[in-house]
Amino acid sequence: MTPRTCALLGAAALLMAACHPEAPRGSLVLTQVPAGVAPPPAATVMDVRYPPGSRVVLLSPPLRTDAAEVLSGGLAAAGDPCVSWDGRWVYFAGKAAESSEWQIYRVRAGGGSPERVTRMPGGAMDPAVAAHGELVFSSPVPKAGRQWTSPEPAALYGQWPGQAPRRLTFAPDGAADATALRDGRILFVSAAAHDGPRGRRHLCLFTINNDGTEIAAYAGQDDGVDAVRRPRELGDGRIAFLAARSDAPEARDWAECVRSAAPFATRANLFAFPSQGCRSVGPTPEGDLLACVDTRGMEGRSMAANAAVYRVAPGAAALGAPVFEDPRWDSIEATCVARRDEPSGHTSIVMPGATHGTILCLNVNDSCDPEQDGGSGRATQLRVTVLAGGAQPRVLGTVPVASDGSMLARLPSGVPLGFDALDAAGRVLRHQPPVVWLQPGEIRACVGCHEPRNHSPRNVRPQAVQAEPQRLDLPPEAATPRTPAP
Amino acid sequence: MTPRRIALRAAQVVIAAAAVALAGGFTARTHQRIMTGRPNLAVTTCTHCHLRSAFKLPWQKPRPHHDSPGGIAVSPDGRTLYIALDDKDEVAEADSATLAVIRMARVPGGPFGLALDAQGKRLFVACPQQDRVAVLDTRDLAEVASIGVGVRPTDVVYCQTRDGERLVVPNSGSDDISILTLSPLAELARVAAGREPYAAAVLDGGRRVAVANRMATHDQMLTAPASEVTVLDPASSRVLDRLALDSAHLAEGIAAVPGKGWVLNSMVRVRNLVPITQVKDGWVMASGLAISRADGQVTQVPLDEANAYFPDPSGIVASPDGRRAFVASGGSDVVTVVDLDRLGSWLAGSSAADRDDAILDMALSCRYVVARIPTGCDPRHLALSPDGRRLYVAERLDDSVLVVDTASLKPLGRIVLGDGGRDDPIRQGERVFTRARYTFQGGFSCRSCHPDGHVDGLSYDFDGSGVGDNLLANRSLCGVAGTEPFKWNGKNPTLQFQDGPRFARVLMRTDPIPDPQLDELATFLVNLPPTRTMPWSQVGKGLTPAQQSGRALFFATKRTDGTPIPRALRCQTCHRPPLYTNRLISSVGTQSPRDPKEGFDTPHLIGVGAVGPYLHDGRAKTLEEIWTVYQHDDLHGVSSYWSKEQLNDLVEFLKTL
Amino acid sequence: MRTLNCLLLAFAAAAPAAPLAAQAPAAGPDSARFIYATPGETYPYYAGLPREFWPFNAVEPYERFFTTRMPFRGPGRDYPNPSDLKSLRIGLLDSPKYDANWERSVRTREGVVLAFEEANRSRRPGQLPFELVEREGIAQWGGAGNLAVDFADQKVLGFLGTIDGADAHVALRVTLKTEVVIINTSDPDPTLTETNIPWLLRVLPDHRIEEARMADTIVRRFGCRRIAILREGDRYGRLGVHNFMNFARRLGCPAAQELLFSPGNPDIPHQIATIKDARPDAIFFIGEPADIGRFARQFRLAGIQARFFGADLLMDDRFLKEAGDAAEGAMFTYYFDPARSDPLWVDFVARFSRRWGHAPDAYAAYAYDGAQVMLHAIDAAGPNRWRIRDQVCNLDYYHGVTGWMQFDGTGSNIAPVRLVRYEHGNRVFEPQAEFTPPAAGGL
Amino acid sequence: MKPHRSPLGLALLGLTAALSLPPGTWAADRADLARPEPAPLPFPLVARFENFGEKDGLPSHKIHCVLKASDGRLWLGTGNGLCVRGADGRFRRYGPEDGLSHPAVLSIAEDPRTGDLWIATMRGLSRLSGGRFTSFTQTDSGLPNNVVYGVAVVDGTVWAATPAGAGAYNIREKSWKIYDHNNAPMEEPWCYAIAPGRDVVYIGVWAGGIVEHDPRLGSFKAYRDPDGDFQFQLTPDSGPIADITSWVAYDDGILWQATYFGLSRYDTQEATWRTWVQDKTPLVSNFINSVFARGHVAWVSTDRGACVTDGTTWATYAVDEQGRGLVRIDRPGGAPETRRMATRLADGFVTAIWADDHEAWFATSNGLSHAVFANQAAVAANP
Repeated sequence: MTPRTCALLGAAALLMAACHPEAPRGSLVLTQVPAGVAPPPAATVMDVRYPPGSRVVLLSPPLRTDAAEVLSGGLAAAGDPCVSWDGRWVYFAGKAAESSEWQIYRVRAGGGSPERVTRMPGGAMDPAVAAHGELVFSSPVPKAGRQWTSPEPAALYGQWPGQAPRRLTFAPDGAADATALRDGRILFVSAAAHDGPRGRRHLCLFTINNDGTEIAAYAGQDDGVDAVRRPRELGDGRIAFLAARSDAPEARDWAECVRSAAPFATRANLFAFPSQGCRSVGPTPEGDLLACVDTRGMEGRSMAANAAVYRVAPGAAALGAPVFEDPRWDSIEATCVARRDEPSGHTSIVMPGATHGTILCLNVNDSCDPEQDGGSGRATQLRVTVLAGGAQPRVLGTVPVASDGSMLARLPSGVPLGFDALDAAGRVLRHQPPVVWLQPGEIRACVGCHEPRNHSPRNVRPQAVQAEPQRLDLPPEAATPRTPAP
Repeated sequence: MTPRRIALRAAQVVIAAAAVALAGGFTARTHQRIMTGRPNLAVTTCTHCHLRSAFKLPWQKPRPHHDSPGGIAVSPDGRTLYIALDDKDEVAEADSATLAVIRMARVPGGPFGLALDAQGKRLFVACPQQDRVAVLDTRDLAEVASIGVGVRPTDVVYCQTRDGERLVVPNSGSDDISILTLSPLAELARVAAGREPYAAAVLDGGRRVAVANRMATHDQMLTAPASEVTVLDPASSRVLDRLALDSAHLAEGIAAVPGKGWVLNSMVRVRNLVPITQVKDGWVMASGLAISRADGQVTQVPLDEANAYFPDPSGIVASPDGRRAFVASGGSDVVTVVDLDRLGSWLAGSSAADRDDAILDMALSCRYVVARIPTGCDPRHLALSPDGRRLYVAERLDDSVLVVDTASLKPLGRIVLGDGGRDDPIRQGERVFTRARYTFQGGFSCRSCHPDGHVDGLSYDFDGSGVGDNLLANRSLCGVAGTEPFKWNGKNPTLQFQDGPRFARVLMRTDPIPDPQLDELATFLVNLPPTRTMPWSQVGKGLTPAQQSGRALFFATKRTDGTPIPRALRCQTCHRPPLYTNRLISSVGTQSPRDPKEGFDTPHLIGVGAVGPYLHDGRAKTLEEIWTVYQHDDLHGVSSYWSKEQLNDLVEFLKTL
Repeated sequence: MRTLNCLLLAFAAAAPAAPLAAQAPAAGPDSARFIYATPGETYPYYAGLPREFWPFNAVEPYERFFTTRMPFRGPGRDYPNPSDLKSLRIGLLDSPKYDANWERSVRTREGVVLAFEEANRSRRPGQLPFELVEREGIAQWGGAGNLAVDFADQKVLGFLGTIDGADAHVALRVTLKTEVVIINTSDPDPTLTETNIPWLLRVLPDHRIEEARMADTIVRRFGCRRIAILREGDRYGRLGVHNFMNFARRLGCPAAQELLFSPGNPDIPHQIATIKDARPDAIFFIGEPADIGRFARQFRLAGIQARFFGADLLMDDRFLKEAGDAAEGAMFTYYFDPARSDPLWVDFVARFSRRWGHAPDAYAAYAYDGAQVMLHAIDAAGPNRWRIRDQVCNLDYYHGVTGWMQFDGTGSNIAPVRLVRYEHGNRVFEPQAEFTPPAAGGL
Repeated sequence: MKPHRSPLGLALLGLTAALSLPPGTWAADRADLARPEPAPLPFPLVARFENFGEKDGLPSHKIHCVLKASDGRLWLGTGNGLCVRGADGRFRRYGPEDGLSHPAVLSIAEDPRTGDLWIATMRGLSRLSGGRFTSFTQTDSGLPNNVVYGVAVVDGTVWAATPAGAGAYNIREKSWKIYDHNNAPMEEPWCYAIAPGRDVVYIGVWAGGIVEHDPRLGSFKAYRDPDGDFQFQLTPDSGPIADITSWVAYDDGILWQATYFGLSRYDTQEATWRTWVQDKTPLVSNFINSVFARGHVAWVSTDRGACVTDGTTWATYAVDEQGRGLVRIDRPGGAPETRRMATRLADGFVTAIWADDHEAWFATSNGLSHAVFANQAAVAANP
C-alpha cells in the first residue's frame, strides 16, 4: 500500500466519521418493544420476541427518554443488537415489512440508516461479531414455539463482509444465541444430546472455533436447568446467561453464570437477589453489569412498571433504581457501545471441497457417565451413526477399536455423527446420539466416550494412529447440501 | 561504427556471455555433484557448502546486554536484597525499604543462582558461564573465593548439616550435582542427577536437599518421559531418592513447604505422545504443580484452568507458615497464588485414583488457586522476605523486580534495574519468544518447548496431513543462524516462514504471529549462541587424544584398511564445517513406515552433545545408538569398520562441537 | 574315606541308566556309538602326542593338568524338568555374513539342520520336537558373548558353534555363568578346550593334531631343514602356527622364517623376496585357501622350489583354482578321506546330498556329528542342562559319520588326521587305517 | 571292550565328587565342636552357617556375588535379579522391570564417594542411585561389551571387565576409555575381573594373566604364566599359575589371582609369588570362582567349598558326602585338623564371598550362607 493510497483512505475515513459521528462515551444500544402489541399470525420466534414496532435505539448520556436515537429506522421491527469490537457498528435483526423475513442489518453506532447484510432464505437472527469483524448469525428463523423442534433447525453461519455465508454448525436441534469469546471461539445455545424427536431436550452451552470446528460442550449439559438464553462473557472470567424453565414464559427468565475456570462445576445465580424477569445481561467497560429486567409483580414495584435498564455493581445486594426506563416501551435488551479488545482469530484447518474429516478417540473405554455407560466391558469396535436425510439416525458403519481403546476414522463432514461403543458380542457399552460433526478436512480428537468434562488426555501413544484410518462414506441419498445459497 | 557493426558486436558479446554463463553453470553443477557424491543433485547454491565465515553469524557479533534479574536472595533481617544480573556479570544489592539499588558487584561468569549463609555474611553465586561458584563477602561484596563445579551451575543452596556447612549446586550442563564443603571450600562429591538439574531447595533444616531437573528423560521413543527430583543427603552426599514426575518437563522451580513436609515443583505436563490435533483442554501441555510428600508419594495438580492457561511456570516459593505458595508464570506474566491448606484438604480427602487423575482435571485448580497477580514481562525467580510479608518477583525481560504485599496481594512497587531494552530488537524478540499470547487460550509459548532456546528432549506428533505420521524430535534453536532451511523436511527457507501461518495452523491454533513480532522473534533466534557442551576448564584447550582420534574418523576419507570411503558417505560431506551441515536433504536409511519421505534435513552439529535424543523422530537415545542400533547398510556414514574404541572416540569428538 | 569314595564311584560307574529309563529311548545314533568316561580315568597327556612333542619334555613339571577331566561340581542335576516346554531348544551360533568363515558356517548349518530334521522326523508320540534357535554371530565387540546370553534367555538346553576362535572363547566363558553346554564343531584353536571350563566338547580335531603330524612329516619324513612359514596376520594365523613352530623346534628344526600377510592381499612381493633369499626347502602355509593358492603360484613363478605344506584349508577348491600347477605336490592334513567306505559316512553323504544338492565337507560332517551328540544327550538326559552337560562332557569316544572320535582330558577330539597331497590336480590321501578305540575293538 | 557306562554314573560321579572331600587327611577325627583352639588363627573362624535359599525369598538358587555396602545393607547378585536384604531380614528383588539391564547380576561395586552401586550384568552395566537404575550398554554408551563380569569404582572411574576389553567410565566427564589388545599388553581383549590396587588397577585377563595399569601414568605391566602353557605348571611359586584368570583381588599390598588351575598370590612389596594347586597343597580345588581379599587374608571360593588363608595357615569349609559340614585347618608344619560342624555351607559350589572382622557371607550356586564367627576377639583379621 503506497503512502498516497494510505492518505486517500485516511481522508475518506475522516469524511465518513464526520457524516456518522461515533456514539458518545457511555452510550447504550437498546431494544425497545411496544407494550401490549400482539405478534402477527404465523409468527416466528423473532416475531414473538420483537412484535411489530419493536426498535433498536441509541441512548446517549444522560439517558433521557426523549434522547433515544432510532437506529432501526424504516424497519417494521428490530431487535437483538450487538456492537462491533471497535464500537463503531451496531448489528441487529430486523424485518423491513411485516410480511418480509427477519435478516441481519447493521448501522453505524453514531447513527444513520441501517443496511441489510444477510439474505438468508428463511431469515436470519441472533447476530454476533467474531474475530476480524466476521458476522455470525443463526438461520433460518424457526416458527414460534418450534425453535428447538423445527424440522428445519437453525444453524450458525459465519459471513465475512461481502462474502457468502459459511455454515458453522450441524446440530440436529439447531443453534442460536451466538456470542464470541475472547479466545476466539463462538459460544452458542443448543440442545443437549438426546435420542429422537421424543427424547428429552434441554438447552445448554456449546463452543466451536470460528470455522465451525471442534464442537464441544461448554456448560449446562449436566445441569438441571431446562433452557439457557443470551450467554455473554463478562470481564471477570464469568459467563452470564438467562436461565429458564421450558414451561415458563420468556419474561420470567432469571440470570445465572458459570466461571470459565470450571464451567461445569460453578453454575450459580448471577445476582445476589432474585432476578426473575431478567431479559438481558451484559458487561460494562467499568466492570459493572448492565441488565434489562421486567419488574412487573416484583415486590416494591408497581404493576405498571415495565422492563427497564439497570446498572448493577458486582456483589450488589439489590437491583436498585433503573438507569433508564420508558413507560411506553419495554426495554428488553441493552448493550454498552464501547471499543473492546478484539478476540483472537483461529487459523482454520478446514479444507473447502473435502468431503470427510478425521476423528481420533484416545480411549473409547474412558468413560465416567453412569447413565450412558453400559458397563465395564471393553469396546472392540465403534458403530458410527449419522442423522441425515431423516429424523432417525442411520448406521454409517463400524470402525475397529485398538486394544488400548483408541480409534481413528475418516468420517463424512457436515452431518451430525453419533457413536456406539460395542463389545466383542456386539453389546452397546456406551451410546452417543448424533450431535457431533466434522468440518471438511477437520482433524479432531476426543479423550474418550463420555470422559470427564474439561479433562486432558493421558500422555500415551494411541495404537490406532499406527495404521491408516478407516473411511466411512455417506450413502448418496443421505447427502445434504452443506450451505444453502443465500 | 555503423549500426550494423554495433549490432554485430553486441550479438557477439551476448553470445560470449551466454557461453561463459553456460560453461560456468555446467562447471559449478559438476563440482557440486562431485563434492556431494550425488549425481542427481538438484540445483543448490555455493553457500550450501561454502558458508560465509561462521564469525559473521549474528550470534558471533557483540549484542546489547541487559540488567535481566536472575536469582534473588534476601538477607536474614529482610533489609537487603541481592539480585543476580547474569547478562551483565553483576550482582546488585538493593534496599528493601527504599527499593533502590545500593551497590553493584562485578562477578564474571553470568551470575544466576544466589544463596546466603545463615548469618548473611557470605553470598554464594552460581556462575553458569564459567562453571564456578563464587563466594562474596556481603560487607563489601568482594569476591573472596571461587571453586569450579560441573557444567553450567544454575543454582546454589546453603545448608548446615551434622557434618558441617554444605553448598549444593545443580550443574545443568553436566547433569550432575556438586556437593561442596565450605571449610575448606572443596567439592565433596559430584552425584548424578536427572537431565538438566536446575534448582535446589533445602529440606528438614539441612538434613536433605531436593534438586529439580528441568528436562525430562525417557529411555526410548514413544514412551512417556519423566522429570526427576533428586533428593540427597548433603552431609554424606548420598542420593536418598529419585522421585519421578511423570510426563513432566520444564520442572525448573522447587520449594520446600514448612510444616507440611512437602516439596513443590512447578512443571509442565506434556502430552508429546498424543497427536497434536488440538490445543484445547491441555492437549499439548499444561502447567502444573507436583507435590512430593515425605513418604515419596507424588501428586501432580493443575495450575491452569479449563479455559485459560498460565504457562511456563518457573520460580516457586512457599510462605514460612506453609499456607501459601507463589508460582511465576513466565508465559502469561502472572504469579499464581496457591492456598496450600485448601490443596492439602483436597489431597487428604481424595482417593489414590483421584490423585492420579488430578493433573488431568483442568477445572480442579479453582479449588486451591486463590489469585493471579499480574507482573511485568517473563517473571522467573521469586523470593520471599524472611517474615513472608513481601514477595519479590524477578521480571526478567523488564529489568525489574516487582514487590508484592502477600497479605493484600497488591503490588508495593518495583526495584528498577534497567530500561527493559525496549530499543533492542533482540530483547523484543525474546519477549515474543516467551509470551504465550500467540497460542490458543495462551496455552504455551516458544519457550515451553525450547527452554533458553534449547531443546526439551522430546518428540512430538504434529498432525500435518494425517494423524500419527509426523513424529518429530525437537531441535535446538541455539546456534540456528545460517542453518536454513528449517524443519526436518527442510521446507521452511526462513525462520519467519517456519514460525508463520503454517505454525499457527498446525500448532498454535490461533492467528499467526504478526509480521513485526515475527521479525523480532527471528532476530532473537539468530542471535542465540550455540550451547556450550564442553566444561569451561577445557574451552580453548586442544583436543584430547580420544577427541583427536574421533576427529580423524569424522574427516576420514579411507577405512582403516586403506579402502576409500565414497564421498557421499563421508561424515564431512553432509556435516560440513563450520556448522557441520551442507543444508541439504539427505537420506540415511531412517525412514519409518509412516514417514512420508525418506530424506531429512541435515542437522547442524554445533552443540550436538546436548540435544539428544537423535535422528528426526528421536529414536536414537544417544549418539552411539545412531551407529549401533539405527545404522543400516552403512547409509549414515561408513561405520561397519569401526572398532568400539573408534566409535567412542567419534562420540567424544562430536561432544566438543 | 578313600574306600567310601571308591564304593560310591563303583556304584556310580556300574549304575545303569536308571532314571534314564524313564526318558524316551535316545533318537538318532544307537548307544553303541557312545563310550563314556570311567571313574578315576586318566587321559592321554598333551593330546596323546609322543613325548618329544611335549614342552620341557626332559623334565617332569610340578603339576600336569588335563590328565583328568574337570568335573562340574555344582548343583542342578536334581532340579525338576521345566513343565511348560513346547519344544527342546538348541542354539546354533553362526558366523557373520561378512566374515571369512561365512561359507564354512553355511556348511556347518547344513549339517546341523539335517541332523535336526532327521531327529524330528523320528520323534515318537510324547516326545517334544527339537527346535533350532539360530543367531548370526557378531565378530565385532565381543558379540558372541551377548548371543550366548541370549541363548540362555531363550532357554536353550545347549548350543552349537562357533567357527571363529575368539567367538568360541567368549561364548564359552558365558556358559560358565549360564550353565549351558556347548558343542564346538568347527574351531581348531587348541586353546579353546584348555580353559578347564567343564561345559564344552569339541568334535573337530584341533590344530595341534594337524600341526604335530605336519611337523613330523616335514622334519622327519622329508628331512626338511629350512622351514619358512607364511601365515595370516590375525589370530587364526597366529594360533595356527604356534604349535607347529614349537613342534618343529622340538624335532630339532626350528622354523627359519615366519612371515605374515593380510587376508585378501593380492600380492606379497616383499614376503616372496624375503623367503626366496632364505632358500627354504619347506614352506608352511596358514590362511584362507584362495590367498594361499595365489601366493603358492607366485612363489613358483618367483622360482621358489620348496615343498608346500599346509593345513585342512588346502582341501578347499579355491586353493587349487588359484594355485593351478603350483599346487602339484603340496601336502596338507585333513580330518578324513571323503571317499572312505564307512557305511555311516556313505549313507550320510547320500542323505546330505539329497537334502542340500551337494556333498558335505568336513565342517558339515562334524556339525552333523556334533548335533547328533547334542540331540542324543538331550534325549538321554531329559530337559535338564546339568544332566545334558554330564552326557556331553563325559564322552570318551563317539563313532560319528566322520569316524571314531577320541576326547581327551580337555574335551577335544584327538583322533588322528590324514595326510593328503596334490597329484595332477587330484587330492591323494595317504593310506592310513581308520582309528578305532580299544573299547570298540580297536588297537 | 570297555563296558558302556551310562552318563548317570558320571552324573553321580560329579555329585559324589562335589560332596566328597580331597582324599587323605579328611576323616573327621572327632565330632567335638567345643574343643578350644590351640592357637589363634590369623583370620576369623566360622562357628556356624545360617543358610538362605529360594524358600527364604531369594529369587534364584544361583548367587553370583555378594556385597555389604557402606550403609550396612547386603546386596546379592543372583541369576534372577539384584537382591537386597532389608533390616527385617527379608530379601527384595530388583529386575529388568525396575530398570536393571539384565536379571543375571555378576558383580557389584560401591562408589565410596556417593554410595551409588554399579551392577555388572550379562546385558550391560547398571547404576543404582537413589533407588533408581540407569543402564549403560554397548549400543547406547561406550561400554565395550554387554557381558560385564567384574566392576570396580576407582577414584571416580568405573571399571567394567568385559569380553571386549576393560571399559573405564569417567563419572565426571561421562567419557569412556577402552583398554584391550590394541592399547594394553593383552593377547586377547577378554577381561574378566577388576581389582583396585594402591594407585593402580589390576585387570584379570582371560589368557592374559594380570595387567597392572597406573591411570596417572597411563602405564601397563603384565604378569604372565612363566611357562606359557596351559597343560602344566613347570615350577611352583614362579609367577601366576596360569594365564587364564578367573578373578583378581587386592588388599594391603597383596594381589590374589584365582584361576581354574589353582591360586596365586603376589606380594607387591616383596615382588614374590606363591602358588597353590589341589592335592599338593591345602587348596581344596583348582577350580576357583573368585577370591576376596581383606588385609593379608584371602577368602577363596571354589567348586568344592571355601578356603580362608593368609598364605600359610588355611581353614577350609566343605561338605562331606553325607552332606555334613566340615572344617579343616592346616597350620604351617602341623598336621591338618578336620572337624565336623553342626552347620554347613548352603552348597559346596561357592561363587563369591564377602567378609569383614565380624561376619562373612558366602554366595553359592545353591543359596546364600551367613558365617557367624567364633569368639575370636583376640584375633585381628589384619595381623
